[in-house]
Amino acid sequence: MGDIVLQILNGLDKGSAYALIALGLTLIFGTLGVVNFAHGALFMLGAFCTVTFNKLISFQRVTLSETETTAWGSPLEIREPVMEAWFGDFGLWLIDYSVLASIVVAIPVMFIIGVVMERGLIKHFYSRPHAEQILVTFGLAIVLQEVIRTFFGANPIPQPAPDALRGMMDFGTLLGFEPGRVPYPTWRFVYFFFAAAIIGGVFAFLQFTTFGMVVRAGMADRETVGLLGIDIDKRFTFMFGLAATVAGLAGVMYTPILSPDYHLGMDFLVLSFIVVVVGGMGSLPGAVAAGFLLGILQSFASMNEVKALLPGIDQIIIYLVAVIILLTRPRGLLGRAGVMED
Amino acid sequence: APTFFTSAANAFTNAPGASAVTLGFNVPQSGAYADEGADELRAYELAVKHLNGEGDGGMLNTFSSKVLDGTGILGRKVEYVTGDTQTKSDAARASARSMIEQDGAIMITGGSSSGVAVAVQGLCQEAGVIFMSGLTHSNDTTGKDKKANGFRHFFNAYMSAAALAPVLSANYGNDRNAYHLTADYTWGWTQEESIAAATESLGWNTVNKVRTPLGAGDFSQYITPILNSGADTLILNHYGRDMVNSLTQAVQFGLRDRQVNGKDFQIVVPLYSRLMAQGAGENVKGIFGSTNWHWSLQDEASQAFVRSFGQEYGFPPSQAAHTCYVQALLYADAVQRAGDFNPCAVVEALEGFEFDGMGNGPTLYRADDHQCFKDVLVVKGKDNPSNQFDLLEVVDVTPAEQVTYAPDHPMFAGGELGTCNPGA
Amino acid sequence: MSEFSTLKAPAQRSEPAFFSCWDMHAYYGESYIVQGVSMNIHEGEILALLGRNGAGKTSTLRAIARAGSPMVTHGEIWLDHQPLHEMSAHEAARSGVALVPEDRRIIQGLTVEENLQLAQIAPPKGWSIERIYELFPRLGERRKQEGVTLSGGEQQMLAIGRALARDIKLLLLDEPYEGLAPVIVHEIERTLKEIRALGITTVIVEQNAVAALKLADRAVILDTGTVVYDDTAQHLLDNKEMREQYLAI
Amino acid sequence: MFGSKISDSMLMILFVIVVALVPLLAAPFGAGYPALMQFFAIFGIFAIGFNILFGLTGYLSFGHAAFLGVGSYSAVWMFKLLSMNVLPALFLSVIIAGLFALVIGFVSLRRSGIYFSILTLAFAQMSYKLAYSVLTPITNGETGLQLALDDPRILDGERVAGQLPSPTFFGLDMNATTDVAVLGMDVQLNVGYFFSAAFLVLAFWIAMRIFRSPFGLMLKAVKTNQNRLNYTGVNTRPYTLAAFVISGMYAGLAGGLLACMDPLAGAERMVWTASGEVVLMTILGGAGTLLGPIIGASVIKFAEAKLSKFNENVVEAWFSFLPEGLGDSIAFVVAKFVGDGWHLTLGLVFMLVVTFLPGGLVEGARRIGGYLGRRGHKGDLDKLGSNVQGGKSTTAE
Amino acid sequence: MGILEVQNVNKRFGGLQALDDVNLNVEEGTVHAIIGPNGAGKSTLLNCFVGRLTPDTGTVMFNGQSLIGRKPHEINQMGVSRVFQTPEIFSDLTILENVMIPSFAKRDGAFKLSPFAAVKAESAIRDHAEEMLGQVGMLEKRNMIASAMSRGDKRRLEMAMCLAQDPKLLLLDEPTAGMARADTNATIDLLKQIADTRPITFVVIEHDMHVVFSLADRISVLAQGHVIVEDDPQNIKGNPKVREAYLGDAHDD
Ligand SMILES: Nc1ncnc2c1ncn2[C@@H]1O[C@H](COP(=O)(O)OP(=O)(O)OP(=O)(O)O)[C@@H](O)[C@H]1O
Ligand SMILES: Nc1ncnc2c1ncn2[C@@H]1O[C@H](COP(=O)(O)OP(=O)(O)OP(=O)(O)O)[C@@H](O)[C@H]1O
Ligand SMILES: CC(C)C[C@H](N)C(=O)O
Ligand SMILES: [Mg+2]
Ligand SMILES: [Mg+2]
Repeated sequence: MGDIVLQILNGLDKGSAYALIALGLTLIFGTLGVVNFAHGALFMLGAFCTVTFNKLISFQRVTLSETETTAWGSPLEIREPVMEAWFGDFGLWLIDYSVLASIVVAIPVMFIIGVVMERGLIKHFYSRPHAEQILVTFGLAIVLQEVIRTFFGANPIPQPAPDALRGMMDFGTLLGFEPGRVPYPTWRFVYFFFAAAIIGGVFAFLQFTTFGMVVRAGMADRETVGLLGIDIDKRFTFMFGLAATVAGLAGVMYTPILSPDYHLGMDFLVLSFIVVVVGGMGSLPGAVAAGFLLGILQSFASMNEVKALLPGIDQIIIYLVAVIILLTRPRGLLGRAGVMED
Repeated sequence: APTFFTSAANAFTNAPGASAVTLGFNVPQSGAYADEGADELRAYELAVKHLNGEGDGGMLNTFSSKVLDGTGILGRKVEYVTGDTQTKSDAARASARSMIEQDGAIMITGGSSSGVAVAVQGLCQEAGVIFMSGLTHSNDTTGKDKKANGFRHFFNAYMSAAALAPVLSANYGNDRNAYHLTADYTWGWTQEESIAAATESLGWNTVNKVRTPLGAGDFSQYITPILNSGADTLILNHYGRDMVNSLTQAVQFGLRDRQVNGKDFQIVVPLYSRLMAQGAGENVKGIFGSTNWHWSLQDEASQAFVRSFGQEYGFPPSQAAHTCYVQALLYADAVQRAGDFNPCAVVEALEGFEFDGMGNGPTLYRADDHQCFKDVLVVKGKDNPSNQFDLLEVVDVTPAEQVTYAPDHPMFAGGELGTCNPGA
Repeated sequence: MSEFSTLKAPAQRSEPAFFSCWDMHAYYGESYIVQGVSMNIHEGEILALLGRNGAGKTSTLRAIARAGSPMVTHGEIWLDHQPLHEMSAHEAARSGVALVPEDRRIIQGLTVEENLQLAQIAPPKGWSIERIYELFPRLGERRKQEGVTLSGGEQQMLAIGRALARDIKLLLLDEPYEGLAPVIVHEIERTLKEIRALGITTVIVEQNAVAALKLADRAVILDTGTVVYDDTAQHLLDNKEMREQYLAI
Repeated sequence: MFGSKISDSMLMILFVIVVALVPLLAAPFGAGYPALMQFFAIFGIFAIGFNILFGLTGYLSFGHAAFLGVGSYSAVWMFKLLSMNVLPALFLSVIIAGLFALVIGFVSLRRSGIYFSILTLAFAQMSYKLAYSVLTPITNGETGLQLALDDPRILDGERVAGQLPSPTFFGLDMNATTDVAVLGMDVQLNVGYFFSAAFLVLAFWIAMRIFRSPFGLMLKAVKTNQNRLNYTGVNTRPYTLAAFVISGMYAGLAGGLLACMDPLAGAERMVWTASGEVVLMTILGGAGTLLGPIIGASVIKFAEAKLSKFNENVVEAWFSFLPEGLGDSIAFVVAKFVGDGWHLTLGLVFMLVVTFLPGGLVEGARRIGGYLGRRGHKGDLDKLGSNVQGGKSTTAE
Repeated sequence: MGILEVQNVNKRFGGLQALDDVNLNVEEGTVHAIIGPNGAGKSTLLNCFVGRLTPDTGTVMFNGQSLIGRKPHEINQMGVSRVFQTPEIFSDLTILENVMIPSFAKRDGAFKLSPFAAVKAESAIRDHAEEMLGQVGMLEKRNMIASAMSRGDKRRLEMAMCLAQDPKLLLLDEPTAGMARADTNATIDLLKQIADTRPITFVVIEHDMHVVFSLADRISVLAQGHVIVEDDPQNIKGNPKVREAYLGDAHDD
């Protein structure tokens, strides 16, 4: 029983990651009609915002030792963290909370990256076939990831969560389990609530502002919206920036869970497309629902009891569910007719 | 026998000209092991320098065989070509073929996965060139998939298990319940099998062996079932990114803070590398594993190598770099000793070759399966690293005889070595 | 006035006009469609733009409204001293151009009321939504219904209402009667008369030439992208030869 | 080539000549070695087949690599069990891939657009994941299925002890290569290449016939308006399924040939990026055109093979003629784009080609041809099947 | 007994009764017009004939066979063709190819795998297609890509496509909407000529009364999903119910 609760928690937290990534992807697809294969790369860039921030604030002053040498004979480097020296406790605190603090940096950076990407490249592809959009954004994704590799290498770079959020929460005691039966990492709760907040915020923004209405209209018919005097391009650019920010923040917050490396984006790419399509192309609630559904199913499929019955099911569950849902619900969970069916 | 060059008058594939000989360095340049690949390439370039008489000579000076004198191989200058394995069997083979067919490489070396090693080894066997594998840890490479033209300097899963078991017993006792998380492919399986066998013979109980998909990213769904499984030890049969992630997450789930059956919960990572330790950060502290070589070793050979590598590149070499460097030297030495580039002559020179001065103590390239037998290091994540490279601490150097097994050991059964193929 | 003096004036143009377009050329990709159209409209005038299928009427209207295609490669378009040819679609719309396109282009996913609200987001705002409902009570009744599920006639009303929701100087109507039942046609005709009474300068493209000419002050006939007739509407109604040649009526 | 009107038979003859001359033409570019030339031919076949589905019907399959993989596995099993002769192996590859395509196509074609793409992707990923792990007894997992000394090979006679046999075509060894010196170049004439090239020519010929047939016309109609086709009395499902199966069989053939040239079948062959690669090849060359996919396939395989091999040493040698500091800094920059940076170049090339040459390389060639010819006989290149849109000057035949 | 018999057909969309107990009987060889206000359900009714929609209840019989539950292509193969309200053509193909496809469909049936036949060699099909294009006056545009045409031309093309199939029953949803008057007249003449020379039955939906009264042998008036009158053209013109619901008071011409 405790195991099931754990697996549900697990699925929720996995699902919130999927949902968050799929949300940004749907935002771009839903508003701009662009199939963005570089979305995973944006997630990865977000994670590297944190890495960079962390590297900057943990900058060390290097002095060469006069007495000691390294194993290969050069003088030993003595490193002294600058933050701590300059800012004392605040410096330490900042380093400890670097993942959370890097959000402040990631928001503008990701937004600008999104805007530049849209203005520089994506806008030329609005009316081009989806296959070409896929190709060009895929090319971009490769370029971005290679650039990151040039600077940061291929090896994962650990980004620990703040000390205070690193431990476990004994969630089970809240439900009346004996202590220690159902513990769950605090950071994953943080991630879950963070994702929920972002998802809620984006929904509210699109649903309750005229901006959202305009963007929905622009997605249905760009030209007509333009003929009504609305500069839809600007709003689309903003939307792209927003989507990039959402993807980036998803990446930032994920770094303590998964040590980021340059390849991170590609690993999430296929998965996030599947989530979006299962949810129904262009549907935000669909993306979120599918994210949670697939997250939870994946958790359950990984249970030893399930795997004993169906060997290898955990490897293919996502794909299998995608196939079943698409065959029973033609446009995914909540998709509209006519979207992306040609 | 198949012939790659029917028209060639030579007795073997890609016989070198009078002035130069070309080696093929097939390393992962993209994908998860790109950093390992880059380090391998650095080592190869260093080896080429030393063979050609440039630089400080590195381990040429400590190597027990003294036939290499810095004039290349058999008087030919050593040149090389490189290629990207992408850590995919297919791509690695295509890349190796291009080096053999287009560039006339007479020996292929490198790689950073057992799948690639086995695949390329097979290709080299068919093409009639020598293959000196890089990183490959699966029992199969010199077990059921062994090939006469292929040689492995790296250790293997069985040897890791044999080296680790005494240390585990000494530190964690003989009454443990182990839970395995295993990368779901051949290497993972052989390591799981080896470790399980070794720990069970200590008296440990294996609670469960769970296979995880390669590249799963988030392993939490595999970790939660451990919490209440009654296991008190987790064996992570993962490597590379998977290991970094699963270890990080296992720690995140509080496994190391748990008490089970009145014991502290422990995690073991049987196969370690410094690059991985770097990726896992804090989480490796105090965790046992094994490794082929480590730069902090104090023997003369290791120090010579670290010195010449460090001076060249500014940081110490990884075990990948070490193995690849050694492989290049061993090949050159074998040719030199045989006085012939013919692969069959090289095979003969390497089979049963005993040497020292390469960092792992006296070593034997066993004739039966072309596996190297040498000391294995048991290491532990260092608690107080003095710098960013100082992550592992050697706790035990397991002597070679303790990790040696019979050539017909069941974990290595199944394949045939075959006969050497010179390609013509 | 002074802006126009710098232009090389086509023959038939003698006085400065409220709206004028000048030797306009436009392409769809490589197909050359609008081949040098010039016309002038005075403030408050209704101009009927006529011609056979494929003559380029829709293309001309879209060129004036600065829609994405066709691409105007040459020519000038002026509305009340503003150079439309230098503007993008949304700027042109803000300068007072409104196009009621031939397939109405009601926005999917938006209700009737949202379709109207959408038109009022960008300045300048025109009629209030309530006033539009007064003009078209049917729209008021269906304000919460999704726009695209309206019947053809209602959609046409919505499209016109959407134009009126903005403060416009030039109304471009592309086949407003098409596909509508005669009763509705009459209704729309009545609306257009009311619009005329408001003094909004209008271009109307219509296959039902008689109906259009009855409404219009002036008429321009297009043939393969060039103007072949430009005179008063009455004159065309009287000119049997022209009518037969270009309009088959 | 692009200036004059080319008839189908002329195109065919030209094609055969070019294909036959590849060993000579590729040699100066360092591409004239068997492995790469075989890739040109084999991936050409793969891309042609993919284009029959994607180029004609517009259905974008993201799982075609699965058929390639299945073809390879079938062929290697044939080598292991039956004989090293390539014919039975290829036969089985094509048949099994066709059956596999029939099943996957039957299910996936119930949806269209991105939903179809994702269905095919899901099937292919399932195949890949299973091949990598659970199905290891059949596929040998990560390592890939290889020949072994103790394989039964019931039809083959005795063999050299301790050596693996290699695939043959009635005694002609696929590996056999003859070196000929032409103009000081080392030209490698390889049996495997010519064998694959023969299949490429056949594949091209069949594709051309399909493009020109009423069946092909129906497929194009499916692409532009499936709805209309239904109300015109045509049942589109059999058409799309036929196209899917045909292109799956092409992929199977390609996979089989890969195994014939190099008897190993790896699971990585089926991963989604491999499916993506054939999409890239097709679009890069020019989707919906006859020659485009082959050109795209060759360009990508060439780049993949060559770029990764330019290590820093090679690059430094290129610029060694320049003054020290300058040469080094240029070499430093260039080195970022080759060797382990070759993916970067690949990504940039995709972006540039797609952005500036939407119709792919064939379209680019057409534009250059049109520019040089200036007469703008657009109809000529339509022979190659390029889709000219909206031009009034377009002529049909 | 008519070639097309519709009995008690009902169709609901959510809360909307789009078709309310519709009965219709179309005599073979006649031109039957359906008129009615926008949103009356005319197109919906046509959709029920071609398999795009399935009526909730009721029967639709064509030549004594039920059309309910059949797929669109099957219905077409039985001899029913349709021109859509918004033109449905193969916009990426040439005009000629657009018309050849229906001819192939007519000759080869719903599916034929002929990967090695050459379109080029099909001179009979091409000649037939060109003849159809000639009839609608589009022959000289035959090598243009269909998407580059104006809307009026698209409509004429679609008509040629349907005619190329030589259907028994041709359903026309506003065939002349958006057509210039000259072309409307030409279309009327064309349809008349076809009606006279071929044993074809027409069902026409049209708002242009000129077209309706020039062509129709019989007229049904649909309003709010219900057939309010079915009669001869002369009687329809004078019918006060029709004038009120549809034609409007000011109707002339
Ligand atoms: N798929 C649908 N879903 C919901 N409502 C629909 C659907 N199709 C048609 N309707 C509604 O059914 C009614 C009848 O539509 P129909 O298209 O048959 O009218 P019509 O008589 O052809 O009108 P028009 O002359 O304007 O073309 C309309 O109110 C329309 O909004
Ligand atoms: N998107 C397009 N691409 C290429 N050519 C086009 C496009 N749209 C229209 N055309 C061509 O431009 C010409 C003029 O078209 P336009 O739609 O302006 O004519 P129109 O006078 O409005 O005709 P209609 O009365 O049929 O609506 C036609 O020959 C048409 O083929
Ligand atoms: C790189 C190696 C040491 C480990 C790797 N996973 C293998 O297959 O062998
Ligand atoms: Mg028009
Ligand atoms: Mg209708």
